[in-house]
Amino acid sequence: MSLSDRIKIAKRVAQELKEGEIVNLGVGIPTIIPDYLDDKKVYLQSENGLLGMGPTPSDDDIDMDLISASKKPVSMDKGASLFDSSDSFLMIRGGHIDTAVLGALQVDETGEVANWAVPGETILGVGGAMDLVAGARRMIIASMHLSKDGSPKIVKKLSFPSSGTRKADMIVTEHAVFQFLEGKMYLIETLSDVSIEALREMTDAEFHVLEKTKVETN
Amino acid sequence: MSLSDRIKIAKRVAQELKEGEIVNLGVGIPTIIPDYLDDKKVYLQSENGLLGMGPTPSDDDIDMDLISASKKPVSMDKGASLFDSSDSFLMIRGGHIDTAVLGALQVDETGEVANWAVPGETILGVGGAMDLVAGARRMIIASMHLSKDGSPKIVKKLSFPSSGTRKADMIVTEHAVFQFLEGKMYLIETLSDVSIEALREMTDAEFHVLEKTKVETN
Amino acid sequence: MKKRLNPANALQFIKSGDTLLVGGFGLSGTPLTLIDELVKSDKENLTVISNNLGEEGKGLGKLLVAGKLKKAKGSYFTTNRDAVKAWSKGELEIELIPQGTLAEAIRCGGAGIGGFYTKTGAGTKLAEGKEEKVIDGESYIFEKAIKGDVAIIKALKADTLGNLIYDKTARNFNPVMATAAKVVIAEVDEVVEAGSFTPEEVVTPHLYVDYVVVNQYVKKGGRYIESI
Amino acid sequence: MKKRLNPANALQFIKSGDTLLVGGFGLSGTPLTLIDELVKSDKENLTVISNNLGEEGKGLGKLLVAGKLKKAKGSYFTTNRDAVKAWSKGELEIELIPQGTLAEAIRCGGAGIGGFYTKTGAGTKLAEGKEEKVIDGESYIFEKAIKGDVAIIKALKADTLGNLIYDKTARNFNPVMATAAKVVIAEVDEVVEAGSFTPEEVVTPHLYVDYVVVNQYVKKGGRYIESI
Repeated sequence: MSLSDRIKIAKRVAQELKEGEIVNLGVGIPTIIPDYLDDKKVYLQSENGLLGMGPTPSDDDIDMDLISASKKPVSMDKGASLFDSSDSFLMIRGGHIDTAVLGALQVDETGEVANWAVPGETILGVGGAMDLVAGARRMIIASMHLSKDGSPKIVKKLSFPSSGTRKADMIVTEHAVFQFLEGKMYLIETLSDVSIEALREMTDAEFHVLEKTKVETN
Repeated sequence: MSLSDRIKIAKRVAQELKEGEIVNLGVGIPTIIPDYLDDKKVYLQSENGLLGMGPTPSDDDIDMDLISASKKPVSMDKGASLFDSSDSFLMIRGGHIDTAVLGALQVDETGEVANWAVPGETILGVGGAMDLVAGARRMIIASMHLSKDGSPKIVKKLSFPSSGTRKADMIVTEHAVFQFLEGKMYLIETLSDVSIEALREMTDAEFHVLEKTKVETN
Repeated sequence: MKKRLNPANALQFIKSGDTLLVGGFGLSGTPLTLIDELVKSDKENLTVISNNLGEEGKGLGKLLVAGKLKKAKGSYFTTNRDAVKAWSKGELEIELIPQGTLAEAIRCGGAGIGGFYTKTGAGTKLAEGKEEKVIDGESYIFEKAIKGDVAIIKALKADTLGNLIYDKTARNFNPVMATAAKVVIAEVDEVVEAGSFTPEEVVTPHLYVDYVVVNQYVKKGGRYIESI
Repeated sequence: MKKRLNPANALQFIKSGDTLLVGGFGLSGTPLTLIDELVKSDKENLTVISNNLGEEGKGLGKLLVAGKLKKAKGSYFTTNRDAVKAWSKGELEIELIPQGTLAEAIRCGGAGIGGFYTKTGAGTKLAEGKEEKVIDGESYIFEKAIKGDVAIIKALKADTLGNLIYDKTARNFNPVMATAAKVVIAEVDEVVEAGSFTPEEVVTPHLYVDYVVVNQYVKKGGRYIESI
């Protein structure tokens, strides 16, 4: 997956975040979103026990006891707060995070997400993924459109283990933005010169196109 | 109930407390126990959110935002800590209080305690009584031997509503100290010149007298 | 900056018939100013979830005598004789719940936990009608999580983001209540700049707090008294 | 004064076959010195409950390669390849539990709560075989409280009573683990006089802590390194 695609996705998700929101960013593409927020201030929650996570510190200020959930050194914003893991997941599961931006292995056409386990492979990690899926007020999936082997990630029905019955609200890929509403998937806009036909081909899931859908090139 | 009886009970309970113990004191007689600890240091937990409760402050230092569970002004010992109600009852219910000293309306011969409600009267308060009964590692009942109307408080079977299935470990009255062991009640010592026969008369519950029982006068 | 409101404006978030979580242990840590506004308002049929109902004519006791309450859910109402009287006359419903169960149920309400099994109260009158479960040989009773429409809480200070710190034992139920209502209004003695609290000092992180109101009482001789 | 032990002596409270709660998120907030002692010891067949198993050859990863572990229960083991290998060879049992469920179950273990209903994981593979309950129209799954025989945790400082404060995000699972084991041993960088912490600063009140051990590592460049 190319850096420019990752940046494109991160920038588009950044647009969705509102000033002052409480946001939890998953691993992968979501972690670079803060670079594209411009002047918009959002408050980053890190599930290992920090609200108000700031940027990577300079080498001299690195403290491996001030880290993100990806175990990378971070800093603290003004007004940040520290808490333990049970209080952190009280926030997450209790619906106090405005938006979680997560990666996904698969998303089905109702918005159900699979983001923790690959069938047939060793499953030895779940982390906070399921808690975020269950609890965040809004869930945005930031993901490449196709998996590494070229197969569709956005599918009719999950073949990978589900992360929970709670559905995603939106998915942003390098090609398109889809919204989920009452179990249906809608194309909101395209982000590349892909045609709707080509998009349908690389998207196993069935999606609806609205009149107001912004198609970049067709 | 006379002050000297109350003091006698408080002094005897104070002997039971060990250096360094974590103690929660209920309303009534238990509240005067700290006056009779001499040099023994125990740490008082107050269920409204304080560990390390100290003595009543001077009038100038009264702060009604630093109070006991009986809503009386208190002070803080060196090394005290403050916490919210959920953390306070985590301590209590979770078995982290070494000894709770509570008053009682009735105690039955197995050690089951009734200390929150009188049948036929309006029952509009329970407070933290049931949590302390359920959770403290050791429960000592500090109570007058008879109720105000002269009827026995230590009964065969509770006629008042129970505070929980967890049994008391000991009861101290102005006349005697009883211990509960495997559902049975044992007289440990007498604290007045009452004879064992007289004690049996004012104690509805059946109790066992051991050879080593210390009888003050007989 | 967290929306700062004057006390009267804060009432727009409360409707008649709402369930309110109200912080405090007795009068300590009680949002006295917000309660005064409620007394003056036209809100009625309120259900209040709070450890006590203040004292006679003070704190939530005022709201009771003003006839605003339909129901009180808490752990200890005996010391407010007005509450006992109102209940006897059938003017006030009361639901009694052990203090620790109350705190835990509110915490669960804020934590995405539907309910829990507690040892407290198992085998007592307060367990009647409640599901019982034996876990590892011990008896527990099921308690459902508690949530409110609006929480009105009292803190010592807020920063401009809405982070809160509390005054000694005035903390009590306030931090858990801040997590468990759709709208959370914090009454504070003072608002300070963001960054005034260290990250370790913050007790209630700002994400829980929707609005901040400044207390109209002043503290003298260790008590809050009405400012004139 | 809370009993202060040298690290080797602390091991007398741990038996082969015990279930240990071990603080830390990755390596941060991990009791490295106590783990080193365990590696040197004759304890075996240990069950470790911890978010991760450290890193390869570091923290709990050391204990794994030393062959001391029978089972690991936590939320994320994928990044330690030794754990994946040991599991594949059938040398290590693994029980996976979502991170928030792990934290909450340990808190319940310390709180006299037998179990709870969480929304996390409902309808997933991790809910298989677990009791489901619909509460107010939402699906929840039952999770039992978790307790340990011994908790080994890491704090920044202890006072002589045993009160603990933590370093930034090194706090993580340590405060809940301090509540949920029969014996709690805290490894700290420094022991200070009682009264050095304000009552507001204390994160883990001393009643949870049985023994205090001083960390043998030194912090340089933001990392703990072995002191020579």
